[in-house]
Amino acid sequence: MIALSDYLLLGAVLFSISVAGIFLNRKNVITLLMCIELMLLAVNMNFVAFSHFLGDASGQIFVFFILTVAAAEAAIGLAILVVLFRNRGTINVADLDMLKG
Amino acid sequence: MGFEKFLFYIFAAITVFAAGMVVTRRNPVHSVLYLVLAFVSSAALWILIEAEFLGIVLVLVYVGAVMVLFLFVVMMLDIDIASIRAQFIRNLPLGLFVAGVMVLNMLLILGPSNFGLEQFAKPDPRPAGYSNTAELGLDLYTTYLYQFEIAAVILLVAIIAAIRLTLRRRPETKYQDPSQQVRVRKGPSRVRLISMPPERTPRPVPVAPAPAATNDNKETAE
Amino acid sequence: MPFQTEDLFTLLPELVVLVTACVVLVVDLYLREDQKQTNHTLTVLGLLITLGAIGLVGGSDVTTAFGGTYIRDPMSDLLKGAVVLVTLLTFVYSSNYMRERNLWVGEYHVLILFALLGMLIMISANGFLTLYLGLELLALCLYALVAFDRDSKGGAEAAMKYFVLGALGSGMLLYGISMLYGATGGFDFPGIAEVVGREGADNKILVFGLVFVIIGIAFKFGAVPFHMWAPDVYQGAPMPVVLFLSSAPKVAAFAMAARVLIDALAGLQADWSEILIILSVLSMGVGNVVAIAQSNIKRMLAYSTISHVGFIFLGLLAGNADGYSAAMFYAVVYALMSAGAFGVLVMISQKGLEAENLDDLKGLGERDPWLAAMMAILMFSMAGVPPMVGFIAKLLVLEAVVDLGLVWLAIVAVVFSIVGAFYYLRVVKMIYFDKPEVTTPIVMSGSARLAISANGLAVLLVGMFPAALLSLCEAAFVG
Amino acid sequence: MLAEFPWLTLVIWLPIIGGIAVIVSGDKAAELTKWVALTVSVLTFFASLPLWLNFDASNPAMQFVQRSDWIPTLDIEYYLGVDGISMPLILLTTFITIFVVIAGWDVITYKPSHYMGAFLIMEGIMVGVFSALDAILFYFFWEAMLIPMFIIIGVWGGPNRVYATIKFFLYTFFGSVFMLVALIYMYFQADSFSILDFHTLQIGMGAQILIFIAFLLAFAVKVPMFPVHTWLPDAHVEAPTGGSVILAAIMLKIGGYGFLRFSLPITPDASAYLDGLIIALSLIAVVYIGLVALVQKDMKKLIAYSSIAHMGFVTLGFFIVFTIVRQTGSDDGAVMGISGGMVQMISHGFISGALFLCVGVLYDRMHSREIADYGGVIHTMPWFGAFVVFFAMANAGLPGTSGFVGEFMVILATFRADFWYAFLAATTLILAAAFTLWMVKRVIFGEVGNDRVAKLRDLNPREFLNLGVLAAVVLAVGIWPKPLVDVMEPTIENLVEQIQVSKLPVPNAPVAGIQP
Amino acid sequence: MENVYLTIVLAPLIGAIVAGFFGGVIGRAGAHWAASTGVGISAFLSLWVVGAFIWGGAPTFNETVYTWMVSDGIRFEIGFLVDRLTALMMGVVTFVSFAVHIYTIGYMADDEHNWPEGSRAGRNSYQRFFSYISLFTFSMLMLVMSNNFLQLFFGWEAVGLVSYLLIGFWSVRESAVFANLKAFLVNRVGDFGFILGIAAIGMYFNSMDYAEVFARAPEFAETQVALFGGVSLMTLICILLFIGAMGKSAQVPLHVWLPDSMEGPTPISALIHAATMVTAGIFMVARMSPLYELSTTALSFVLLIGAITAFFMGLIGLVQNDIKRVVAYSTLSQLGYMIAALGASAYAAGIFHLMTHAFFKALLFLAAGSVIMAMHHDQDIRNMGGLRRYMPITWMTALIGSLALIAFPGFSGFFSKDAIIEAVGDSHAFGAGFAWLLLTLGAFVTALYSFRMYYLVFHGKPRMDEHTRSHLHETRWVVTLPLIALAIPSVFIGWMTVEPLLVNNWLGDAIYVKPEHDSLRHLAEHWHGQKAFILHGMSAPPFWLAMGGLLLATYIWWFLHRSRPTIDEELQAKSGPVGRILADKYGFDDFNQRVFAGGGRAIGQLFWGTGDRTLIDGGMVNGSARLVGYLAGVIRQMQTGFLYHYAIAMIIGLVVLLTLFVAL
Repeated sequence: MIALSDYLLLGAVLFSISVAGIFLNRKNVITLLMCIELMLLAVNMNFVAFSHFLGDASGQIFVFFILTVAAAEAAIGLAILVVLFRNRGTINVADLDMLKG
Repeated sequence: MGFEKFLFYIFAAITVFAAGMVVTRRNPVHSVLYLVLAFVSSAALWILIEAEFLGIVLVLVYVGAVMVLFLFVVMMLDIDIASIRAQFIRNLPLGLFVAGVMVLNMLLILGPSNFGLEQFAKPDPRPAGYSNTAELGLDLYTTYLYQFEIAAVILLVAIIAAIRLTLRRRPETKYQDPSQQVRVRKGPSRVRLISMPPERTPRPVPVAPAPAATNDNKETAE
Repeated sequence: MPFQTEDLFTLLPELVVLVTACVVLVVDLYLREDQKQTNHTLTVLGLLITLGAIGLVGGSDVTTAFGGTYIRDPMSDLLKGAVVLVTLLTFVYSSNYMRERNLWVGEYHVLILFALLGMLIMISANGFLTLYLGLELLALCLYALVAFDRDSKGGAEAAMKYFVLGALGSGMLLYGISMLYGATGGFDFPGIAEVVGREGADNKILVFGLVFVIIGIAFKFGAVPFHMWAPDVYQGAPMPVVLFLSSAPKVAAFAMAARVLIDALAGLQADWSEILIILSVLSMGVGNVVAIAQSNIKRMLAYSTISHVGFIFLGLLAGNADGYSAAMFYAVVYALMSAGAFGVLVMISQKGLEAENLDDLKGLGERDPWLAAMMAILMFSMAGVPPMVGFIAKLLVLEAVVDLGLVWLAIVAVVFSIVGAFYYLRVVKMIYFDKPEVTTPIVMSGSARLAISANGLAVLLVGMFPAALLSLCEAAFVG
Repeated sequence: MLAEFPWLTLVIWLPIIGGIAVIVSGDKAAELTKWVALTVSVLTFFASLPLWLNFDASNPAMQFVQRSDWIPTLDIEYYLGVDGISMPLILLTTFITIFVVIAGWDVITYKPSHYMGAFLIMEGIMVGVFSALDAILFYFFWEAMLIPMFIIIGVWGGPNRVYATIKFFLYTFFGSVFMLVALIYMYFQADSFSILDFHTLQIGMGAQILIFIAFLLAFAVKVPMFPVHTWLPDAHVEAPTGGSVILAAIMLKIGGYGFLRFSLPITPDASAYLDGLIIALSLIAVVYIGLVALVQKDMKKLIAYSSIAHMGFVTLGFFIVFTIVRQTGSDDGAVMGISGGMVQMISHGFISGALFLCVGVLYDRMHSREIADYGGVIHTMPWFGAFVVFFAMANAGLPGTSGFVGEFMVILATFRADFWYAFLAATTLILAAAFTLWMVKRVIFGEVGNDRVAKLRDLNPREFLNLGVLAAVVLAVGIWPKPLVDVMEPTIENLVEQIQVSKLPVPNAPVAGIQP
Repeated sequence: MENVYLTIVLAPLIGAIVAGFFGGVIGRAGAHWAASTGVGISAFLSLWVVGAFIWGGAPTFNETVYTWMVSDGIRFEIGFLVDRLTALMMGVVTFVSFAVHIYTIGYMADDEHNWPEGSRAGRNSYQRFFSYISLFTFSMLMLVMSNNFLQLFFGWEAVGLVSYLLIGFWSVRESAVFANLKAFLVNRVGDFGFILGIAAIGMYFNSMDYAEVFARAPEFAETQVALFGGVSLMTLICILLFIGAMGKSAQVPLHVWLPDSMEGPTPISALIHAATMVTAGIFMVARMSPLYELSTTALSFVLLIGAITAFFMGLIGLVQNDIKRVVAYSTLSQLGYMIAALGASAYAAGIFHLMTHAFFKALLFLAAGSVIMAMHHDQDIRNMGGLRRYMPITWMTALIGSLALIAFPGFSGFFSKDAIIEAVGDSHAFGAGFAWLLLTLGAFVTALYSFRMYYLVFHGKPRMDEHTRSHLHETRWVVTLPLIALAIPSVFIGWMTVEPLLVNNWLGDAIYVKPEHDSLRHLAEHWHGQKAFILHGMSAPPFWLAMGGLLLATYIWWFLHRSRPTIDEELQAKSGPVGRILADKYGFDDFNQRVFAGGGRAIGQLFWGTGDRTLIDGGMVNGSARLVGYLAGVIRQMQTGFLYHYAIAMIIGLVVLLTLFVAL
C-alpha cells in the first residue's frame, strides 16, 4: 500500500532538488525559474497526498490555486527575464551582480 | 508490494530522475523537456491517489501552456549555451552539506513514523460515480468563490504586467491607436483645407489626405 | 456556507480598490499622453473612497464573510487604513517623478492598486488560501513594478532577484502550509488554532511547518537572513516603487504575521517566539551595522528597514496583547516614516537627477528648508529620538520585551539602535551641515508639499500625542 | 491662585512655541526676530520667577505639581513638579538662556532666526527635563534635547563640527538608552512611570546594581565623568558660543540632577555598594582632568576640561553620603555634600557660561581659540581682561565668588568621609588655579602678542551687559549663598533620609553596606 | 560699636569700588582721594579702637553681621571678633596702609611710563592701583576681624587675590605675570592644607565659629585620628592650618613666591609683602593659640620651620643684588622669627615682632622704593652708591629701618627680636635648642645683609650712569612723609609697647598659653623695665652677633669697598659652592619649576595624549566606531550580488532553524 510518507518523502526529495538547483545553479536564470516550478510541484505533491489521506478535497483546491498562481508567476517571471535579456544581453546568473554590497 | 505501490515507485523514480536532470542540464531546452517529464509523471502519481482532475489539469494547463511558454522564451532569447560557465563545483561541498542536513531534517519528520500507514490509513475508496472534478468544481464556485475571484485578478495582473514589461513600441513599427482613431472628429482633424494662391492656370483645389500625424505623435512620444 | 450578498458589503474596501483599478485600466486606454493626469485623479479619488469605505464597514466588532475565509476586525480596519493611506501618499509623492521620466502611465496606477488589493486581501485573510492568494497578488504586482522602468538595467536585475527569491520564499511558505494542512486538516485559521491549541508544541510536525511558514513571513518582512533581496531591490527599483515597496507591504506583512502566528498558531508561541528572537537580533544587528557602510541612500534605507523589522519582531515575539499592539504600532508608524523618507527622496530627484546617493542630500537645508526639516524629523524618528513617533514605537516594543523578562534582548536592541542612530544622523548631517552641490530649487506640486508636510508633522505629532493611535492598536488585540 | 497656575507648563512650552515661531518666521526680518527671541526668553525667565517666589522652601515635597493623562494606555502621564533640587536648576536655565540669546545677537549671521529658535526650544526642553516627574516624560525631554544641540553644533559650529556633533549625539545617546531599559524595567515593578513611585520601590540588590549602572551610564556621560568625558571637549570646541554656554551651564547639570532624582533615591543600596567607584571616578576627574586641562592649547578645550573637573566635585558631593555614614555612623555632613554638589552645579552654570562667553568674545574678534594666538589682551581690552580674571578666579574657587561655595561644602563633607578623599579633592585648589590662571597669564597678560591683538576692540555694551550681569550673580552667590542653600536644604535633607533606608525587599533595613 | 567696625571694613571697600569702577570718570586725583579717604577713615577709626582698648577698656566684640549660609545644621556666618589682638592688627594694617596710600601718590605718579604705547590697560592704571590697595585693606581687615574660619579663609584668599593682581600689576612684564601666577599657586598649595584644616574643624566641631571651637577644643585634646599611623586630631588640624600659614607667610618650603613678588610696584611690596599680608599666617596661628597649645608636635613643627626660614633665608639675602630682593629675603627671615616665636608658644612676642616689623619693614621697602624712583627704576644695588648725599631723608629713614631690623638696642626691632630669641631659649619644646641656635646666628646674618645693602646703596662712590646721577634728588613729600611717619614708630614703638604686650599680658584672652608652655614667663618675671631689658640684651649672644655682623659689613662694604669697589663681586665669586647654593636659593625654584610645573605638565600631557586621546578616544570611542565600520564592511561582503548566494543564505537560515527547533 502506498503510504502518506511515501508521497511526502517524494515531495521532500523534489523540494530538496529544486532548492539545490537554485543555489547550485550558476547557469542561466531560466533554470532558476524551472527550479521554482519544481518546488511548487513538490508542494503540490504534499497537498494532494494530504488531501487524499485526510479525505478532504480542500487540499486539492489549494493545489488548483497554486497552479493558477504558478502560471501567472511564470508569465511574469518570463517577462522579467525578457526585459533583463533586452537590457543586459545576458541571463547568466553570475552576471547579475550590478547591485550588491 | 501491490501494483499501486509498484507504479508509485516507477513514477516516483521518473519524477526524481527528471527533476535531477532539470537542475543539471546545461542546455535549457533539455531542462524544460525534463521538467515536462517530471510534470507528466507527477500527474500520474496524483491520479494514483484519486486526484484525477488535478492530474489532467497539470498536463493540460501546465505542460500544455506554461511549459510551452518556457520553451518559447528559451527559443526566443536564443541563449548562447556555450558561453555559460559551469561553476557547479565550487560551492558543491557546502551545498551538499546544507542539502544533506535539510534532507535529514525532513526525513526525521516526514518518515513513516509520523506519516506511515498506522497514522494515516489508506482511506476507503470512493464510491462509484464519484467525480473528483464535480466535487472540486462545486467547492470552487461556492465555498471558494472569493478566492476564485482573487485568482482571476492575479491572472489579470499577470497579463498586465507581462504586457507592460515586454511590449515595446518600436519606432519603426506602424500600428493603430484605437483611442486616437475614435477621437478623430469630422472637420479639421480629418480634413485640412489649405488655401493656396491661384495659379496661372486654375485647377481644382486638391484635397489634403487624412493626416497620418496622429501616429507620428505617438511615436515621438514613446 | 456559500457566498451571501451581505458579504459584499463587508468586502467594500476591496471592491472599491478593484473597481478603481479596472476603471483606470480601461480609461487609460482612451487618454492622450497629456491627459494621463486623469489616471491620477481617478486613483486618488478611488483611494479616498476606499478610506471612506474602510471607515464605513469598520467597527469594534468582528465580522467574517465568505464562509469564514474573510475576516474584518479592528486590526484589519486600522491596517487597511494605514495601507491605503500610504498608497495614497505614494501616488501623491510620485506624480512629478514619474511624469518626468515618462513612467506616468496607467499601468503604474493599476499595478499599485492591485498590489494594494493584494494587501487588503492579506490583511483580511482568515485562512492560508486567501492569505496566499493575497500575498501572491501583492508579490506579482511588486515584481512588475520593480522592473517598471524597462530601460533600467538595475530595475530588471532587481526584479529578477526579487522574483526568484520571492518565489523561493513563497515556495517555502507553501511547503509549511502544506505541512500544517497535513497536521491539522484545514486552512482556516480558527480551525488550525483549535488543533494547535489541542496538540501544542509537542507536535513536531506543527513545528516543522511553522519554521517554513515563518520563513515565508520573514521573507516578506525582509528579516535576516531572508533579507538579501531587499537592498538590491531598493537600489534597483524606481524610487516611487521603493517608496511603496518599503512601506505598505510591511504593514501587510505584519497583518500576515499577526494572522498566522497569533490567530492560527498561538499554541506554538513558545517556538515561534524563540525563532523571532533569533531573527530579530540578526535583523537589528545586520541591518544597523551594514547600513553604516552604505553610500547609496536607497540601500541604506533598505538596511534600515531590515533593522526596523527586527524591532517589529520584538513586539511580536512577546506573545501578548501588549506586544502585538506594540508591533502593530511600530509597523504602522514605520510605514509612515518610510513613506515620508522616500517621499522626500522622490521629490529631491528632479529631472535628470536621481537622489540615489547620500551626497545628493547635501545642503538640502539650504535648497529647501521645509523639506529638509521634514527629512530631519523623519530621520530622527527612525533613530528613535523623542519627540518623534519612532521613539514611542521603540518604547512600546522595548516595554513588551522587558515585560517578558528578556532584559538582555532589550539591551541588545538599544545597543543596535545606537549604531543605527549614526547613519540617520549622517543624513541629517548631509542635509544641514554640508553645502549644497546643486543649487537648483526643488520643484514639486502643491499637493506633494502638503502631503509631505502632513507626513512629517504626523510623525512629530503622533510622537507627542500617541494615545489615539495607540488605543486603536490596543483595541485590535483586546480579547 | 499663583501657586495653582500651571507655571511649569508655561515655562516649558512658552519658549518651545516661541522658538518654533521664531524659526518659522525666518530671517526676512532678522532684527525683529531677534527681538522676539529675546522677548520670549525674558518672558520665560519672568514666568519662571514665580517658581522661586512662591516656593515653599520648608516643604521637601513636590510643588507646582501638574498631573494629567498623556498616554493613558501606557500609564504615562504629563506629570510635572519641582522641589528644592530642580527649582534652582530651572531658574538657572531660564536665566542663562537670555544671555545666550544676547550673545548670539550680531555674531550669528547665518540664519540667526534658526539659531535663536533652536536655543529657545532647547530651553523649554531642558526645563522639561528638570520638572518632569514621569519617567517617560523625563526621558522624552532628555533625548529631545539632543536634537537642537546636534543642529546647533553642526550648523553653527567650527571646522570639525561634524565629528564633534555626531560624537556628542552618539555618546549621549549611548548613555541614555540603557536608562530607558531601566525605566521600563522599573515600570513593571512599580506599575507606574511616576518617578516618585520609583522612589518607594523595593528592588533586590542584583537588580539595583544593574539599574544603577544603567543610570550611571546615562548620567555619567552627561555629567560627564571620566572615562566617558571625551565628547565634551570636542563638542565645546566646535560649538558656537551659545552652544558651549548651554552645554556647560545646563546640559551637564542634567546629569547631576539625574543622580539626585534617580540613582540615589531609587537604588540606594546599589549606590552604597558602588559609591567607591563613583568617588574614584570623581577624584580622577578632579586630578586627572585637572592635569589634562593644564596642557590644553585651545581655550575652549581648557574650559571644557575644567568643567569636567568641576563636575567631579558635584558627583563627589553626591556620593560621599554613604562613606560618611559608614565612617562616622551619622549622616552629619551628608546634606552638606549634596547641597555642595548642587551649589557647585548652579555656580558652575554661571561661571563656565561666563567663561565661554568670554572665549566667544575673543573668537568673534580673532576667529581663533588658540591660546598661543593671544597675549596681552588686557592692553587692548582692559574691561574684558577684568572680567576674564574675575571669572577665572571664580573658576579657581576663590571665596567671595560662587565657585568657592560648592567646593568648600563638598570638601567639608568629604573630609568627614575620608581624609584622603578630601586631600585629593582639595588639590583642585591648586590645579584649577594652575590651569585657569596659566591660561589667563598667556592670553590676558604679558606683552601684546601680535598685531591682530593690538587691533582688538574692547567689549561692546551688549557683551558688557552679559558679562556684567553674570559677574554680579557670581559675586552675589559667593557673598550670600544662603537664599540658594535654604531653598534646597529641606529637599536634600529629605533625600538623605530617604537614601539611608534600604530599598531591598527586607523591611526597614538600613542601606546595605553602610552599617557603621 | 558694630557700626564702627563696619565702617572700618567698608570704607576701604567703597574707596576701592569708587576708584576702580569710576576711575576713568573721577580721574587720578579723584581716585587717590577716594581711596585714601576710605583708608584714612578706616585708619583713624582703627587707631581709635586701639585707643579704646588701651585706655577705654573696651570689651571684646564678637557678633555676627549676617548669616552666610546654613547647611546641614552648621551656621556659616560673617561676623567680627574684635579683641585686643584684632585691634592691634587693625591698627597696624590700616596705619601702614594709609601711609602706603599716601606714598603711592608719589610713587605711581608717572606710572604711564611703565605701560606700552597705546595700552588701554595703562590708561587708568593709577586709579586701578589705588583701587587694589584699598581692596587689599578691606580684605586684610576682613581677615583679621573675622570671628570664624569661613571668613578667615575668605580674607585669606582675598588678600591672595589682591596680591596676585598687584604683583602682576605691570602686566606687560613677563616676569611680573610669571611671578604673580607663581605667588598665587604657591599660596594655593598652602590654602590646600588650610582648607583641609578647616574641614577637619568642621567635622569635629560642627561649627566655624572661633569661640565655639576654642571652647570645645580641650574636649578633643586626646582624640586620635587614624592617619599616618595615628596622630592626634589637634596635631592634624594645627599642621594643616599651619600649611596655610606657611604659604601666606612664606615659610620654607613655600617661601619661593615672596622674592619673586617683588616684581610688583614697591608700595605693595611694603604693604602686602612685608607689613601685613605675609603676617596673616602669624596672626592666624596666634589667633588659633587655643588649638596650637593642645599639640606640642604642631608647635615644634612651627618652631622648626620658623627657625629654618629665619636663618637660611637670611643667608640668601647676602647674595642678592636687587635692592627689593634683599629686603624680601630679610622679610622672609623676619617672618621666620615670628613663626619661631609662635612655635615657642610666645605668641605675644610673635605678634609684637609682627607689629614692629610691620613698621620698620614697610619703612625699609618704602625707602627702597624711594631709591628706586630716584634711580629711575633701576633696582640693582651694584649700580647705586653714595645716595645719602642726594636723598637725605630716605637715607636717614633707611638707616633707622636697618637698625631696627638688626635689633639695634633701643630700636623697636630689638625688643621684639630679643624677646623671641629669649623665649625660644626658654622654651622646652622639641627642637627649641636647635631653633635657638639658628635664630641667634640669624641675628648675625641679618646685620650682615642689612648693612651690606645699606652701605652699597647709600655709601661709597656713586656707580650709576651719568644721566641717572644728574637727575638724582630727594623724592616728593608724599613719599618722604610716609617714610618719616613710619620711621617714628620704627624707633619708638618697641620701647612703648614691650611692657604691656610681653609683660602685662595686654593681649589677654585673645591668646591662650598653657602654663607649662609659657616661655615668656621668665621674661615677665624678670622684668625690670625697658632699660634693664636693653642692658640685659646687650649681654646676650644675639647682640654680639648682630654687632659682629654690623662691624663685618662695615668693614667689607664700607671700608674695603672704598679701595676695592669690586669687593662684592669678588666675594661672591670666591664664595665657592656655598655661594652657588645661595645664589641658587638652595635650588627650590629649579626644583619646583622642574618637578611641579614641568612634571605637572608632563603628566598632563601624558594623560591627555595617552589617556584621553589614545586610549579613550582612539580606543574606546573611535575604536568601537571603527569596529562597527569594519564589521559593516565584512558583512557587506556577504551581499555579493549573486542570486545563488542570496538563496543559499535563505536556505542556511531554513536549515539552521529546522535543526534548532525540529531536530534538536
